[in-house]
Amino acid sequence: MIKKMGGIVCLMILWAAVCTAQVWQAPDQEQAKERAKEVVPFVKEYQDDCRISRRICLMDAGVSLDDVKEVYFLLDNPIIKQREDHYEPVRFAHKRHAALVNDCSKCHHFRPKDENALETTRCSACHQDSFNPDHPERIGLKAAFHQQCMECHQEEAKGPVDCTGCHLPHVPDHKELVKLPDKPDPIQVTKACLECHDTQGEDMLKTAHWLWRGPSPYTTGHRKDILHGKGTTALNNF
Amino acid sequence: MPKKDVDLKHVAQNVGHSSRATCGACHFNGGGGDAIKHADMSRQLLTPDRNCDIHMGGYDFDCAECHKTRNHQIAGKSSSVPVAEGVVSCEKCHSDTPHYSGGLLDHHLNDHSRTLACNVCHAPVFAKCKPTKTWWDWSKAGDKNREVKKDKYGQPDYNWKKGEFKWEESGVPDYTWYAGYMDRVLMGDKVDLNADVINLTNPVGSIHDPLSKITAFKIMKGIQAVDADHDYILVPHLFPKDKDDATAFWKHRDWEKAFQAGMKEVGLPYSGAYKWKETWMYWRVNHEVMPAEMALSCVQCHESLKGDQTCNRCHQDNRDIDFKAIAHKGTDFSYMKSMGRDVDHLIEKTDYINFKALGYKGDPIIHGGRFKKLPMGYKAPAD
Amino acid sequence: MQITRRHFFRFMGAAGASVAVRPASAHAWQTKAPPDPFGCLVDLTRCVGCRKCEEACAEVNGLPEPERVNCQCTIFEKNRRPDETAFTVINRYYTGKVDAFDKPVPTYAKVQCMHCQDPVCVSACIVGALTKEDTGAVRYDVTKCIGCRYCMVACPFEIPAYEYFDPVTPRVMKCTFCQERIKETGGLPGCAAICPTETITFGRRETLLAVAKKRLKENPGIYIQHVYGEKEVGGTAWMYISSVPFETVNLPELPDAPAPKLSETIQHSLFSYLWFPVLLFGVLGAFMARCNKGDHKATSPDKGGA
Amino acid sequence: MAHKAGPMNRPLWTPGVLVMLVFMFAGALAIIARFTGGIGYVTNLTHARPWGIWVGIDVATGVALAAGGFTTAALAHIFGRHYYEPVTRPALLTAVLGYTFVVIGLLVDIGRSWAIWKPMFNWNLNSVLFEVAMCVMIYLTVLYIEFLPIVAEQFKGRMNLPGILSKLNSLVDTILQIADRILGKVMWIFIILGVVLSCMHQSSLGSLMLVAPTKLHPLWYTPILPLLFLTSAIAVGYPMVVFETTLATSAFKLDSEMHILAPLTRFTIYLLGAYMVLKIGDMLVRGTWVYLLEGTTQTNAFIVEVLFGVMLPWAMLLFQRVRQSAKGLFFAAALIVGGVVLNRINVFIVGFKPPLSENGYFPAVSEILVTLGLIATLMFIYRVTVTWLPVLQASKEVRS
Repeated sequence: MIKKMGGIVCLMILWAAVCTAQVWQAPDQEQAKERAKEVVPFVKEYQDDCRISRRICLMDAGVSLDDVKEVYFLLDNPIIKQREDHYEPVRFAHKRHAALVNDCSKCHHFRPKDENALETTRCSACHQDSFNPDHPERIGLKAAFHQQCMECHQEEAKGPVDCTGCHLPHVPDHKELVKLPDKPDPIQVTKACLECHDTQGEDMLKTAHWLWRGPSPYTTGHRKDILHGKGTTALNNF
Repeated sequence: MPKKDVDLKHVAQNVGHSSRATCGACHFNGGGGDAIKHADMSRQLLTPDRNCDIHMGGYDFDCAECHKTRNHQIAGKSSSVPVAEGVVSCEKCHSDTPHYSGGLLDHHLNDHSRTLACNVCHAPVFAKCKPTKTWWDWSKAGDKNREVKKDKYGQPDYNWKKGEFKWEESGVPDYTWYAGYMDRVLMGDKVDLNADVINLTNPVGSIHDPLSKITAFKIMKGIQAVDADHDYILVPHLFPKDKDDATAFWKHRDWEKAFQAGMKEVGLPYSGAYKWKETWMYWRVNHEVMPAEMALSCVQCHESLKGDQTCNRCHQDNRDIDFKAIAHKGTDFSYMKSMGRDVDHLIEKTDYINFKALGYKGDPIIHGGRFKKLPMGYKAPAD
Repeated sequence: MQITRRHFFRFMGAAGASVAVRPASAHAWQTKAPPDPFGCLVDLTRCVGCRKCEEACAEVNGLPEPERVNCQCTIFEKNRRPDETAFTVINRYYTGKVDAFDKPVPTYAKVQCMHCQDPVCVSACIVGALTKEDTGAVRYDVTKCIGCRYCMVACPFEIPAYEYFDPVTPRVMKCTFCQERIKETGGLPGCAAICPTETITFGRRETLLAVAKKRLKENPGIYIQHVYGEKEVGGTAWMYISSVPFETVNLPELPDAPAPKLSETIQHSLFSYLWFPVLLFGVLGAFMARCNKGDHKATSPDKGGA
Repeated sequence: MAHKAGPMNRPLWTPGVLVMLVFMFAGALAIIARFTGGIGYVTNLTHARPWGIWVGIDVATGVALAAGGFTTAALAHIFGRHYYEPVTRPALLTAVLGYTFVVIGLLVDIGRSWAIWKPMFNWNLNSVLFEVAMCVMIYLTVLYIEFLPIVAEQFKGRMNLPGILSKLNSLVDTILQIADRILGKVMWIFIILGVVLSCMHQSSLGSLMLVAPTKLHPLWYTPILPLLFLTSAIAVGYPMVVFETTLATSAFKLDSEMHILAPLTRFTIYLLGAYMVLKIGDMLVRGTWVYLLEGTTQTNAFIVEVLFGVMLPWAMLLFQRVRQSAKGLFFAAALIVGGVVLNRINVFIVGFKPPLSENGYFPAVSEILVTLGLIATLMFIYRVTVTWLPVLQASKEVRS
């Protein structure tokens, strides 16, 4: 009886744990996710004015940081995902970029021709599907992001220019990829992993997490040493 | 080797990116349990409250998003151990001028960024989500009969295996100058037996060094054994290796044997005489960054701004600006208290940072900063 | 080679044309390019060398994953060519350009089958295993191939590769233009779909040509004023624009005449309706009759053959 | 007609033949390796250099050197110079064997040997290679038909198959009889057809390389390349007859056939001269002589080819003294044969320089062994054939 009770209690705790795990949400992230789903109407015609004119226009209009309402974006537009979806969304700190660049026209380079439209509009209003035969010179949203971000990061020598600097690749489903017998021993599993990830295996063997020691560049008197760490010389009082 | 009942096939078929859970499986449990070692990391971070940690709780960051890896080497330098494979800094993302609210304070705050580590203001208390150990007296260990008491957080004050503890929640960090480097006592290093306290890790920095910043630390204090003749820290053998282990402290409760075996294991001679000494370790407070609106306010450090005269000592602005409100804007400890945190003692506190201890003559608003003496027209009070 | 070959290319073209007009029985050579093919425009100024196209290509075509696909560290040190395991590769070239800090600026160039408008491989293939499709793709049909490798000899871009280590059923391996994918509406080649910077623009060749010319016109200081592949060997479905001379990124200088023109002209001039062999047969027969007159057993069996 | 061809009936297993066997064995091993490990396993071929000596020598050179067959046939049978008939049979045998080995060489070289029949059903009329293949296929058939009377002559009425096959003796014999009779009536068709087909594919072999203007060195790449191939093939026909007849007669210690060979080479002066004029004229007209002194392997190979393979032997043949001397004639003929061999190698291998993926090519040992093995087999079969079939001019007594 007691056993049974114990079992039920355990189950309840487990259930509760699962529930709370599902209930927990990061509020800012959820909000950004919702916003990322929006697809805005396509702007067919844009005003092709010089960037300098654009900038002066924005400055004259008094657009400032206070007008930046959207602090944070998750670049996860369905337009991009409908073709290929290999990467996890990019976090984009909009307001921080606005503050650092201090020139909205750097990104908001054109404006819609419609006079009633906002001075600045979303990237995805003009840049949507790539290779649109009706607008052959208009680059798609994915390319627009990459060209804009990477070009500027390179120019300013700031911010990541490599793929994983901004987003992680989706991990492919390993259900089919992993070929293992039932109840494999650890050696078999390691072998299976190394079949594809051999360089990663080599890399792993050189890391501090594997060796429990490594370089100690921030320890006075030992800055060139490579042997310190928990596995060798580190001391503690707990 | 993994536990027998782990279905490795299932594991292999479900590999993916690391998460807070995977990293936390080890790092949240440092020191032998949840939240014990690190001041700012606990299992609370698996599903953190937004106010507890804005990055993880607000934006759902995973560890590896800041601790970028290259060839499986994970960036980040630990305060406790020497090894580092790259550095993570707030500035990398937030830049050297991270304040851009557009408000009147931005300029002053960005100025502060040159002297203060971000977490001084943005994580003003450590262990805000869960109490952490701050005192650990090994010399008391071994008494299986001692009655274990619970403190106000419900944490035990004693464990016969480990000794006597103290716990702290929402603790005020210690502040010291730090330039990114640590002095460390490593295995076999001589220590001063006559000193009151031996610092196993000690931040390097100076008020005169422009690259040093005031940085928040939790100090892990404790008492541990030192070889009385060789003057180095002793390493005891604690975990019994197997059933026949004849020396492990957690089996035989004999320090003498435990030291002999432990030092043999690490290959250093043991004189046979040991001494209990107080040792400190500095642990930098890096995580549990609070939302911007909960940062310390000006007045919490600068007592000079507490009265009616605040910014208008210098700024004769005739616009309708409430300087006082600006100076007081910041963490509301009473709000934190209402959320169940033990921050009673911090409400109304205005000497959050002990300027004198840091080498200032006093509040820099009155006495001038470390490199700039503001001609405020006030005569500094005699020391 | 000190002497430019362009001069000789022109000569060839003229010679080919003159051969073409001479025999009355032969038709003038005509292009067999499809009317409105697809194409791709590669803008080398946009390529960042991420090699995603290589990865996507391998995935779409079931090829082995490219070497070190997430690490561009050493792969660019050797100049690679497409081979039987990779239909496209990216190479890095330092063409002497430097940035504001005097650091050499790399140019990345993608290599793949150019899908010529009048592909010489298609003309050369003995069994017609290679065909120019309406989509613009040059398609390879392994069921016809005999493995003679004449297509490889012929290709001016040195693209077709061969499974040299397959003893019995080797295939010619080259970019497929993702023919199966682009046939469908909205379908894209794997590389174009994944390219993060739209270095590769996919579309109708005519449209792309207009786009390319517009880009050249609008950015005269950036681009070399030439669309590579517009006219080379009679035009290619894949075209390039660049800020560095095309020779420096291993895109060869080629004559404008379609590569199959000369050999096909000669072939068809001499062999259409087999007029020439038949004529030759007749002439020789006449000779034989005349020369062996009176020698009534000219070809008596005991002479054996020729 | 005083001459009569007959079997040699000499001992087969001479030391020379044993050497051939060694090469045949080594070649066989290399071919086995090719069909187990793939072409890449035994050759140095690359994606940029898809054709090596198997095409350059086994096929292109093989076809060129077999030209003796159609040139002598044209001379003796079409143009009625029956005086030269004694050399037609060895030339025919060389052609039969040469083309047979061209096909065998192709079977080794093409990746999907089992699919070699496919061109018969998948026609690409634009393809030069298709035309060559069709011509070679038909011509090989024609050659076998032309050769059949020789077989018939030897075995007609004398069929003596061993063991159980002896029951077929009469049947085979009847077939041979009928074939011989019918063939006698229509042989003229095949003789002319042979010449026409030869002209077609000898020239088309040159057209093969016209598809690669950027890869073949300008010294060789010319729109008249097919014409050059045809004229050189015609020019090398008689020297090849001289070459092999001299070899055969000296090997079998037969009478030298100088009385036929010497006048035969008078034609060569015109034929080779025509080729020389075309070749040098082409160089001058296109202005490619500017490359001559570049000093690269390719230009040097061209100079050697023209100087020693064309101009020198042509000049030698102008002298009657050379034409009358067995040694001089053989030397000049060998130079011409060598010149044409070098020309084919130059066009297909040396002069072929893919500009993008520049990598040198030198055949692998196993690749060479296959070629040598095939040549040795060819010579061995020639030897076997002339031993038992009436190909060569029989001994003195018969002739007198």
